[in-house]
Amino acid sequence: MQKGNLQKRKLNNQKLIVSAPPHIRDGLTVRRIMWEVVLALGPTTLLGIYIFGWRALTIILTSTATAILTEAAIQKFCKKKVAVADGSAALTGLLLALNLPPGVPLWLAGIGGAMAIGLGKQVFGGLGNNPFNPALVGRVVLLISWPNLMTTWPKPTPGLFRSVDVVTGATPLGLLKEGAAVATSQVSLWDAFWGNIGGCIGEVSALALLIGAIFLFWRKHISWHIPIPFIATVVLVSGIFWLLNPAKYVHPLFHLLTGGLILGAFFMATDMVTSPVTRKGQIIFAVGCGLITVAIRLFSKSPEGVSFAILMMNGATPLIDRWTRLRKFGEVSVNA
Amino acid sequence: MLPAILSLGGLGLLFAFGLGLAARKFAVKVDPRIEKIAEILPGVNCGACGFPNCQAVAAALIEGKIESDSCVLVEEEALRNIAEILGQEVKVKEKKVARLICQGGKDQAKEKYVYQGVRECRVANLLFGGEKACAYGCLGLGTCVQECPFGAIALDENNLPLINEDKCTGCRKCVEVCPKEVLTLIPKPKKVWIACNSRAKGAQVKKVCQEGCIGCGLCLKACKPKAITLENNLARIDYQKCTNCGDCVEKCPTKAITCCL
Amino acid sequence: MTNFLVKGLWKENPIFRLVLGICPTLAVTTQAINGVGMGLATTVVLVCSNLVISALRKFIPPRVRIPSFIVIIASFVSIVNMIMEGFYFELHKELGLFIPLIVVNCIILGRAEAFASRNPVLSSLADGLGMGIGFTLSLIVLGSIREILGAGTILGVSLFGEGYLPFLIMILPPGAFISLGLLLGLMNRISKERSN
Amino acid sequence: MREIGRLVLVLTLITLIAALALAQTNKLTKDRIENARREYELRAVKKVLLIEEKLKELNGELVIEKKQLEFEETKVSLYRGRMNEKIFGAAIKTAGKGYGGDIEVVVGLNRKGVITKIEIVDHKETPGLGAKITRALFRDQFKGKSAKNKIKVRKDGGEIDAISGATVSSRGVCQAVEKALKLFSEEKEDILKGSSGWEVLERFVKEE
Amino acid sequence: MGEIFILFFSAILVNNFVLSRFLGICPYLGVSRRVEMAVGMSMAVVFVMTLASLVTWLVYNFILLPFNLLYLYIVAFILVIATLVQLVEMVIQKVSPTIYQALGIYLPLITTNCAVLGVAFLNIQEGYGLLKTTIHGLGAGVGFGLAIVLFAGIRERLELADIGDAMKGTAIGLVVAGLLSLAFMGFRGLF
Amino acid sequence: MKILTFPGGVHPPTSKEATRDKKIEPAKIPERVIIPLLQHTGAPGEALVSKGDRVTVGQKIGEAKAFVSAPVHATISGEVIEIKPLPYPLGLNTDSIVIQSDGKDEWLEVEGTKDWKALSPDKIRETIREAGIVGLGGAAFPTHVKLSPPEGKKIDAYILNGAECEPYLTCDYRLMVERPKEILEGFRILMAALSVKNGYIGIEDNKREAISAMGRELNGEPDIQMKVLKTKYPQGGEKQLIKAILRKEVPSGGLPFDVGVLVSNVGTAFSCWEAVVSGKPLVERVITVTGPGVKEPKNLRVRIGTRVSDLIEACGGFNGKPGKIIMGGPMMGLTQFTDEVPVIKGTSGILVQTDVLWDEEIACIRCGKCIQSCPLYLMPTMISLYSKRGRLEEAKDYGALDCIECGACGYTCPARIPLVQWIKYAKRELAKKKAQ
Repeated sequence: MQKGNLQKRKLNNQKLIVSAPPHIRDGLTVRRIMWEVVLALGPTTLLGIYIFGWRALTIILTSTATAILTEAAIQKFCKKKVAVADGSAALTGLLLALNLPPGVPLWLAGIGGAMAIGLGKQVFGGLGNNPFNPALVGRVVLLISWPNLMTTWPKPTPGLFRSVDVVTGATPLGLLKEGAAVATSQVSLWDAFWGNIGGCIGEVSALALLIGAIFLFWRKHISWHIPIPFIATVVLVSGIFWLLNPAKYVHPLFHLLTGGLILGAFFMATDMVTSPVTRKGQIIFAVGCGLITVAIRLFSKSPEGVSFAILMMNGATPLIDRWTRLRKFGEVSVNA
Repeated sequence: MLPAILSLGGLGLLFAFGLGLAARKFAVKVDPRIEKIAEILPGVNCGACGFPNCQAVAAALIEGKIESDSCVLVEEEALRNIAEILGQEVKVKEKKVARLICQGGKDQAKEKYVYQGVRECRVANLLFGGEKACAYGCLGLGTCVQECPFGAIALDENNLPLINEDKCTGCRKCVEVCPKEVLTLIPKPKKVWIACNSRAKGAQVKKVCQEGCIGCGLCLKACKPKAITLENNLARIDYQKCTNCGDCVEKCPTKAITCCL
Repeated sequence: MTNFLVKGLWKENPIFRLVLGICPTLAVTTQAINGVGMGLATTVVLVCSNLVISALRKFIPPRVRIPSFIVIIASFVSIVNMIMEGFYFELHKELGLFIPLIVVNCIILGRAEAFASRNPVLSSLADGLGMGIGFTLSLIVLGSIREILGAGTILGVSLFGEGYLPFLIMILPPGAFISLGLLLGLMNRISKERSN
Repeated sequence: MREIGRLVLVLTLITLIAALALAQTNKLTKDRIENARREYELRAVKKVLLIEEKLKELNGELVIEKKQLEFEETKVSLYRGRMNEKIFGAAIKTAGKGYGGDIEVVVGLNRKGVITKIEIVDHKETPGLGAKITRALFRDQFKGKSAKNKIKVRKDGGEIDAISGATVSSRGVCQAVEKALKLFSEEKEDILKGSSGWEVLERFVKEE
Repeated sequence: MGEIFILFFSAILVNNFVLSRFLGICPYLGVSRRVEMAVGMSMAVVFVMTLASLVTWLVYNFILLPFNLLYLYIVAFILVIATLVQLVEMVIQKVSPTIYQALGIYLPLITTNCAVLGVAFLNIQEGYGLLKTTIHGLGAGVGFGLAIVLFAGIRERLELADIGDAMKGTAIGLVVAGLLSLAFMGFRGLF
Repeated sequence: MKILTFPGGVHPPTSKEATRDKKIEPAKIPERVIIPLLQHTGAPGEALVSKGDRVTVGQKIGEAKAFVSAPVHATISGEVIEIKPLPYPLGLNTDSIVIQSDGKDEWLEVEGTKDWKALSPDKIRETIREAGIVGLGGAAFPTHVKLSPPEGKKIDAYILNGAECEPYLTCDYRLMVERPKEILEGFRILMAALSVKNGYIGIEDNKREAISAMGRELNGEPDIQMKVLKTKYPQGGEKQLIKAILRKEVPSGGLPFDVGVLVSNVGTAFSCWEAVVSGKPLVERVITVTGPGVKEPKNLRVRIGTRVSDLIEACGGFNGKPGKIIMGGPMMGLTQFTDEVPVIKGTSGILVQTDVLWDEEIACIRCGKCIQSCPLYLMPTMISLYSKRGRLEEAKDYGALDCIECGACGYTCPARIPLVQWIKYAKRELAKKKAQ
């Protein structure tokens, strides 16, 4: 190439690759993270299908399929690369389905999936750009549009091929609105832990969720900075109220094990895209989620607040990120 | 009726008085000409002139900090109007458009390596001057396309920027961002230009690109108005002299002179 | 003259192109009929104030331009407000706060500032009318979309029968923002495709 | 200074003209507006007092009267219908707490304190959900109920079927109705016999 | 006391002026490109809204009502607010140039902010007393501030996102406002 | 012993097995060397010879003109055949002197001083400068400049950097195992140049043999302390080393001497020993030639200016089809577009990769891994985003200029965003702006 090539080139004109460092990469990819989170949701998904029957399965499939199809369709329409294989759409669809009551009509699950991806994600330019958790956007849109369907809870009837029992039961948190005594008399905490209670497909068993969460901790896809302060805040604040007036307010464990707290804290609030990036920010975010959840659960007329709390804090994430920017190495003088 | 008139009138009076007071206390002299000129200016706030918005340009114009033709978007007539407001003589400016002075697309130019990384010319240029074997050629990653505020540039199939003459306003944005300086402003009526930027010697150019200027000098002889000179192994056209005849285009052995007559 | 009249419909449509007067747009478009009412009320104020301001434009010193405009506009709004309350009490109640708030609708002050104060009476009239109609039409479009999806009716007439479970969010605040946002995006796309 | 003088002058002039125009418009529309407002207020009252039916059989004079009083720390409007000096029913405007705020209800009662009809005048409930309290199907449940009945939703051990998914709104209506019944029993004397503080809102006269 | 507390927080969260009452959308969309701007604007709005609530209440109850001039309320209120804003601007400029630098530029924008006029009208419509009026004005202002600062934060982030050309700018802004409003729906029924 | 470290960082596979047990062997004297006049951080030198001149090994052929510069020496004996711009590892072209070997390997007569303790600090500095010694760790900062801190900066600690945290590279390790005595003496010379009393040696805990070899040689003498470091990348970064050993943070935008510390690489110390004790200028250094693309990976003592192709040949040639030739380690090394480039003073290794997969970049999902891995507590994702959007002031505000380009963020990013490339771009543009 240069005139001064006096010696025969040993490369035989083969072109080398030039790129910026680093030239080795960690094996972890976004796609891997997404599918592993899907995997972590496996236990609770399977349990949900076992408890609520084939209907739950069809809901999960509908929601996931529409989420993926919507993503592909929009990417095609915007002439972008269709990238549904990264698993993010599937994850959103699955998370949404786990947040639906097991008796909802399939069209509802479908609209939810489409809303979650369309409104929650693709409108902002797709993966990584959305300020709000897409699955929660989907869920809250459904909750506000069809509150009746979204708050009808069939009783759990374990057995894979049973149809959903038409008898509607109340969720423990719904009972809470009838008074602490009613709630605690009807629901045992053990049932809540194992999953023998009414609720959304994916939130009935604390145990199944925790198994998935442990997997995520082990794979380092989540750290304690969001789920633990979130749950701790809920337990602490509801505990204070319980101590003040046990007749009116229920035991904090009740808050912990029922409703979407565990699902929300480990799988929704930890969504990387919509939560703060710094550790300090994550703790602030989590505490905020906890406080809003308790406020809604204890004082509002609606039974559940986890979804709204996380959405609210998603909205505050850019500000938290801004105000918890890290101190650069050596930014403070060493003598200080 | 009376209380209505009294109270509202009173309010009006109070307001007017307050305002009058404010006006006297905090008189900010705004030159009325600023507004007039700003109205004539295109108002796209493109920033090509280096000012944040057209209002600022108007102010600068009045203060005489810049010439009236510094905004590239103003039409001739509007220019006259501005000059009138300023009480200056009309300066008719020559309209220029951006031209690409390289033909080393992926079919013509050789590469020296396989590039993996950010598809951005300025970034790629940091790695040994980019993928192209020719150190002077267009990198074809489309930074100018991204930066053009008027959507006048697109990459063609050959990975070279294609400039839409009608949309181009000659704002210089692309010229400034191009790390290889293969974009340059040429008077719009002039349709002939040397489409090569290589200052390397002829043999060297031949090695890396099929359509580069090898500095052979044939065009110099062909050019009747003697508008072409050779500098640093590269032909150069003096547009004061060029007559758009196109003789040089025919003579060039490597087709390094482009003509869009 | 027709040019002034027509530009408000698309090229300078106050809502979709200029994005002015969003507050009432979002607030009242739960039903198409509200859009009609609000749109007409605004049009009347817009036309009248454009007319008066244009007529007085040489008489008002620049320093008190804005306050004078505000007084003129506020007077017309008050008049419209009183007439509506007297003659269309139900609609007035439905539109509520937003009739008096026409005063601060950016469209009106904006047109007064940008057009009426610099143009002769007739053009200003046409401009006001065009803008007003453009505003009204946009309100009707948005109102229809929200009413059809959110309530299953149009102008109060049921469309899909009893079995339809309406997409409630559309007539709630979030739906207002989202549907206008998406509509704006659509308009941007259309106008871009047109220009190409 | 002269410039300021002119500013003041122009602005004052404009406000003066504006004031004149407004005063004039006000003069023209004042009565209509007042009428419209009263009409609006009375519409629900007329409905629950079943005025239309009464008018069919009217012979003589029918008067609707109004009185305002404080009850449980809130302002409450009382209305009553009087035909030929005999009180035939009362309407009570009260409010209950709903999901989005106060729900204003007008409760119509006959002389015995039995509900004839209720109307929802104002509410901020969720459209399509809590807003269903305005539907006749729900309101008609209250017909014929009196202080003897338990005006509560079934969940709370009462007799009213709540609108599904909108228990809070349904409760709000019950609360307002209960309040009205309580007020009626407390103020029964005044409503049926009293005369002080009652203001005549509308009068129908029909002579054979 | 409890009532005042509820009034205040409900004006911020439940009946948020921007997200649920649709008041003040123009400055909300306009002055939210940078968080600093949004903070400055919201401080100015809180101040003016509280003051405007107070003053319009006084005008209403001591001028318009006694003289039977209710039909003038629209003109009177807007004039009062406009004057007030001018005065505030002058006072601030005189008292503290630093505050003026931070807030001053937003003050002219407030004259035509329908949230300010809206809060004045609402106070009258709801028949609040003086204390409630002031608290309501304050709460409404804080609510506006909360909404605009959150919004500005998100917008700054979106500036770095790959949003399609058609949705860029106001369109996506409205969608974000919609989703924020969606989140705020969670507070419905809180008080 | 306590194992020290710094916050942040990553754990890439060390991949040192191929060469860690291979003794340093001298490479064949090449037929030709290409000696770029610019081999260090700072100003380029000026040629002292012209075409046709005969030179001997160790003869100064390029002179440093500026203060922050270092002379270069002939590394083989023979004839200067060309002086012209040629490709070099750091950029497209730079003025280089090409020497054709005469096969004799004649050395310039030099004299060293065994009794260096008698030398004045100034004399030591001068000797080091004349020998053309620069930091051999990679950045190639002229050592004599480092030894001349500005007035008023008191240096009270000197750290010998034996961390060698870059994967694949083993040249420092081998040197420590084979020549501990010389290294320590070289280090003491460096300390003497500034009369520093406290010396530290930092070595990562996976280099047992080096720790024991150096420890043996130290023999408990109090002036130098051995510090064992956690095996973590970039443990060998100057600032990270200081943080790990002394718990001090070099101020943002500052240099180690701002906290009274200096850091030098073990290779540098060895070269100083050579320069002062045997009077030998910097004409050769130890280089690890390794990677899956090389048949027999080796640690070679190489003449500066030897072309990469010669070294590959010395290692048995390419193993399969080469993909990337990297000068340095895989984390910070620079890829080359030709194997005709010479090794320079700062070249610590040549890594040849074969199958290079290029993962398509996708959007940042804000996982924060880059932030947690950044040893300078920066937010690489934000810097790169701002850089991408051309918002350089914000990139600077987020600490673009603090970045040491260690590549930890790029290594860990699951979205495969070329973070380092964007940050480098921002730094370059900011520097350009500042220069204007």
